[in-house]
Amino acid sequence: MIKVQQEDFDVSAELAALAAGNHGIGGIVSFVGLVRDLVGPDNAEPALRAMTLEHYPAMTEKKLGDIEAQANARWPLEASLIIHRYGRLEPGAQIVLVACAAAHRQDAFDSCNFLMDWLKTEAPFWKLEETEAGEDWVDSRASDDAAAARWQAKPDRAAE
Amino acid sequence: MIKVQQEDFDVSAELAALAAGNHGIGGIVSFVGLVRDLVGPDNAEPALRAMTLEHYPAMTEKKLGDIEAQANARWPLEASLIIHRYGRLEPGAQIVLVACAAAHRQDAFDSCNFLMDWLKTEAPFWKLEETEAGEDWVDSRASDDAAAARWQAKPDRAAE
Amino acid sequence: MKILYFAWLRQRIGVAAEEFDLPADVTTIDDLVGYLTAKGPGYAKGFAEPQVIRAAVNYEYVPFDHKLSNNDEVAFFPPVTGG
Amino acid sequence: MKILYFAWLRQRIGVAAEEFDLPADVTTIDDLVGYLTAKGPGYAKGFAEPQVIRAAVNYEYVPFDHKLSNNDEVAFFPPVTGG
Repeated sequence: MIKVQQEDFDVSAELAALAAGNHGIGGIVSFVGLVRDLVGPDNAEPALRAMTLEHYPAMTEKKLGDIEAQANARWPLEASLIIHRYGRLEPGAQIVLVACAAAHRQDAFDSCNFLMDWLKTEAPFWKLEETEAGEDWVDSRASDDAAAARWQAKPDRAAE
Repeated sequence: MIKVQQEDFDVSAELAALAAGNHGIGGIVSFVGLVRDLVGPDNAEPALRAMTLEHYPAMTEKKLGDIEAQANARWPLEASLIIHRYGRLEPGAQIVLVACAAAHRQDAFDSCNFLMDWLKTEAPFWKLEETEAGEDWVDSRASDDAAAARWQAKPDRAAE
Repeated sequence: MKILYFAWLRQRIGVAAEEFDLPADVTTIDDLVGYLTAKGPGYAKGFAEPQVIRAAVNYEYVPFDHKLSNNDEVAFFPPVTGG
Repeated sequence: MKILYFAWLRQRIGVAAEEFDLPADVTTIDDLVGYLTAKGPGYAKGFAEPQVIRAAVNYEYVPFDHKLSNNDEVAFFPPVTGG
């Protein structure tokens, strides 16, 4: 399931809905992405005031649906969920939730990891950071491209 | 943080407490283990009625603390949490929550995966299954030993 | 055709979307980038480094030699930074 | 010394814990398993396949040649199945 929304989400409620009535699920791996202040907890004056996520709605829905379908084709998942927020978010706010439910835990770990890597490189979102110095668009990271590329090169782990 | 308890847990509340006030966290990976009925969602009469988790309290606290410390020594984590329940649990019930919070997502994924693998092979818990056919102790799985062993053989992924 | 711009490309060009008929000599994304670059200084600044711009046609990523049709929805944007 | 049993080992032996002074000829876990096996049919059944049993002394896994002292808390149990 795909949800692109401005509102915050409740992880417990989302996981409960994902697993509801399906007792074939042995484990759910989830990733919650948070707005980092980029300075660390010890700094009294965080550099980041907020970040605004812009996206391309029609394409976002399509691409998130595509990568979710790919994960479901590649791993035997019982259920999956991607929630991605847009709009203005302050440090500590939840940005994204990806959850994968499977009979066996490694399938849930690998598919959730895969979804995050692809989401980072394929989903049309852009982050505008507000700091004391002004506003700036976040640059993409080469490490994210490398993380996504490893799913093309590497064969799947043997099934348990 | 380690919690060994009979009561259920609320994932949202636990993750919120884990991340509270720490804006250096970029992502939290969590694993929630559920009681599977072992038959699958399409079967009208699940084989499993319940499972009872027995443990060795003093050793459980020590071993969970040890593996949490190992994960924190191996990956740069901002926070980590292991909750493991004991007692009688019915299909669909939550058994375990492992959550790892880090600045970068791959550290959170790898450390959570590591903690689950080690927990499966090192934490002194035993599952007694109740089915229509009676009671039976769950056997350990060779795949769990193999999953834990890979963390000894494999070098860590390069830092992002 | 409909054209959308996002993030700093939208800011530099100064519009989020525009619609016009595909000019006769514009058959690929490459051609379209050349055509737009000539439209004004905001466009020229936005497309100054075309190698960093990604293009999508009808919600799919496409290479710059992709052939266009007049019914297409084309989007230009910097590398994505979601998640 | 204190000895604890868990899961099906506890069920077969019929007690969860017992305390006694370490006999003079019992110096390792191996010796202790032999001593216990001779205590009765429940023990003999529980330790029938000692290679599947894991031992812990003072909350740490130990090999069967581990040396015992009279103050130890020893635990015997089947392979763990938590998580």
